[in-house]
Amino acid sequence: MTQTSDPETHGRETDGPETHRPNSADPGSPSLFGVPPMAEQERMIEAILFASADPLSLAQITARLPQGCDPAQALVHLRARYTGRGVNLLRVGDAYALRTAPDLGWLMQSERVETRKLSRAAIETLAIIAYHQPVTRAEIEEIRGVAVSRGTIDQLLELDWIRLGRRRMTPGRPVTFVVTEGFLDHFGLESARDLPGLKELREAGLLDSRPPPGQTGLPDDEDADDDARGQSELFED
Amino acid sequence: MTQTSDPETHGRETDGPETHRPNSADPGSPSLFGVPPMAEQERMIEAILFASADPLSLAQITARLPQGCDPAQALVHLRARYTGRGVNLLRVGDAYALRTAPDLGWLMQSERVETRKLSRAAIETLAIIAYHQPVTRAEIEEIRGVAVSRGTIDQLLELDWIRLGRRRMTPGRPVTFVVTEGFLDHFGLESARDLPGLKELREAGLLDSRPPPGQTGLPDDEDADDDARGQSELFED
Amino acid sequence: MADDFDTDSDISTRRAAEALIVDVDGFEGPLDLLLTLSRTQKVDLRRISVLDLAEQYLGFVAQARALRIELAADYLVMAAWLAYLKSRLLLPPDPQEEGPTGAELAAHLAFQLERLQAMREAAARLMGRDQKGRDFFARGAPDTLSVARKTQYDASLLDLMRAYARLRTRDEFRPYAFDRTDIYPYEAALERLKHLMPGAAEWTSLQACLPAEWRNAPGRKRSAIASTFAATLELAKQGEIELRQADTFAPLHLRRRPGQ
Repeated sequence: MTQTSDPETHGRETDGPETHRPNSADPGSPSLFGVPPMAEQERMIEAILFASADPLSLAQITARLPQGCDPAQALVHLRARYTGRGVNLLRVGDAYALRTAPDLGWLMQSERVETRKLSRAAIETLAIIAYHQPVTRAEIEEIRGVAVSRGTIDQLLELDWIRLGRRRMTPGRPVTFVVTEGFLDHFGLESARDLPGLKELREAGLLDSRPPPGQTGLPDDEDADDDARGQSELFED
Repeated sequence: MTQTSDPETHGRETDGPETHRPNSADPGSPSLFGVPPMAEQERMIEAILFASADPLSLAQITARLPQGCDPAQALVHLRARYTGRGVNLLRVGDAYALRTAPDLGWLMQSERVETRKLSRAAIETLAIIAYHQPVTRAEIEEIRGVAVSRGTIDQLLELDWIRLGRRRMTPGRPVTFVVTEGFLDHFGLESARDLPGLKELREAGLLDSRPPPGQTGLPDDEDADDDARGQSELFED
Repeated sequence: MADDFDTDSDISTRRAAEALIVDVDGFEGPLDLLLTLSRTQKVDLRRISVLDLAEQYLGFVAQARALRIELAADYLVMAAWLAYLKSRLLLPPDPQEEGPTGAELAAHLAFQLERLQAMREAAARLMGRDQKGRDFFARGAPDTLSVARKTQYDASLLDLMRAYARLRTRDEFRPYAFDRTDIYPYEAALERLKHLMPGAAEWTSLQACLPAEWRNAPGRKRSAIASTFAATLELAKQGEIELRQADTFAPLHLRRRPGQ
């Protein structure tokens, strides 16, 4: 019996010639199974290669399979099965991987996207617009307590998460901002009114109502009422 | 003339104005050319789904394919092709995904992700949302007979298993919760209709929103209608 | 009730009851407790005797009281409701009385229990399903062809809500910063009392111990009373002073501990 050299199997018993192989079919404990049929070995390797983040060497594949499997043979079958398909079985160095067929690479273009978190200024500005729309830039600045940079608004416009609303009929006729369909779509909302209110944020544990250290006491009931009023104002139409 | 497929050929010649569509079967070339044959569409979808870890909707798949493709049809073929294999094509809500066959999970020990253990409250809340959706926080509390603790909803939102639904048109206009595609994906469900035991529960009347006797029905009839619509939308047919 | 409990010959029943009480923290509210109690009836939830169940629950609450175990308010609310239900079930219906009958109320309770039980079973079945990342797996190496650099900005609804909550919390606490001028600190109260006490051989009212400038404006007075009261507790604990109160809500008096 040839022992496969396997870096990953330190703890595993080394298959003494006389022990535990005699087809003790015991469902549920895979390692004691008899050797699975070739078609099943092929399925197993297919699943392993699919789920693996990296190419796997023959030794690594062997280590994952029940003992007595013949992955080299199964890989030949698997390779044939994927020939001409949208995905191919490739050899990468001395490892194996399932990869998109090279002629279909152009289909994957939109996959290559780098996601980056919005800046704090942008997310806060967006939140204010969502909760207070239509809202002017001056109002946003008042709520945030700092100036809103042109770049932040531009970024949100570019993302198609906000757009210009109706001009305010006040001196200077400032433009207002509102959120877009694209915003609702991205955040999985049916409408901007479905955003949870302050009270709901608090109940969901998102709004930490502990005062900053050094101050004692929680807001009293009067305060909570106040909140509720603020909210209903916010959501009334 | 055989066209080599070349990812970089956006500016490629458009075979003259008269030859836009008429089945100039040309495998592997994007738009502007004839519709690829079904077998080729199947390859393309296979590659697209393979490259993505998340389920892709029919619309997303269509957007990546050359114009005129019929992904719905090709998906039927592809699904049949992967039946009984180590990797299966699953439907997840309106989307599709390739996933390893569940019976081979034991082979993937090293890919296994330890998920944070959910509390009993979180699991029950999740089940209530799944079976009763769209459901308000008050309704969840009514069913469990206990307040939903801070952080439970938060945790489920963070797992992307639930999201906000439409506000209920009742006094206070409470937000509702519904389950997400991520939930369906995680539990291998094609749709919320496939929740285990759903039919039995509904037939036993256990999913009805039955107001406590003495409270004169629901606050108003409009709401009752609204409710019924929500439920039937999801569970009928 | 406590006597009944003590003479109860059925030790296993008693043990079970005690276990329930000791575990009261383990229950997810009164409905959960009722569901657990209902299991002792060993019948289909649809045929459960709500009257028996109400008795069991009331017995449980009585035992908890006898053992001086504090029950959360919602357990007591449920007890009061079940006592009412029991009376409705036992007394002949009063034709004058409006509202649902005892039988209707009982039926609804049975429905709630059955629904909770059903949701529990549904939750167990759901968690028993094959799960992604445990029983089946997604592609391990997505985006194998990452070349292009189209930056996409992302933010989740949770990010958005947190951002808003952060802003609003900041606003909410702004007034509190102003309030701080009207807070009489506990440390100041303690200091003041320590100073006053050696002279207080006679019973003195707590009110009299407040600093003069804190006695008039209601807000300031409230703060001063709270801090001073906390300080008296601390001094009483240290054995420096004695406290006396004639009745619930009666004025509180303090004096230096004799011999100090």
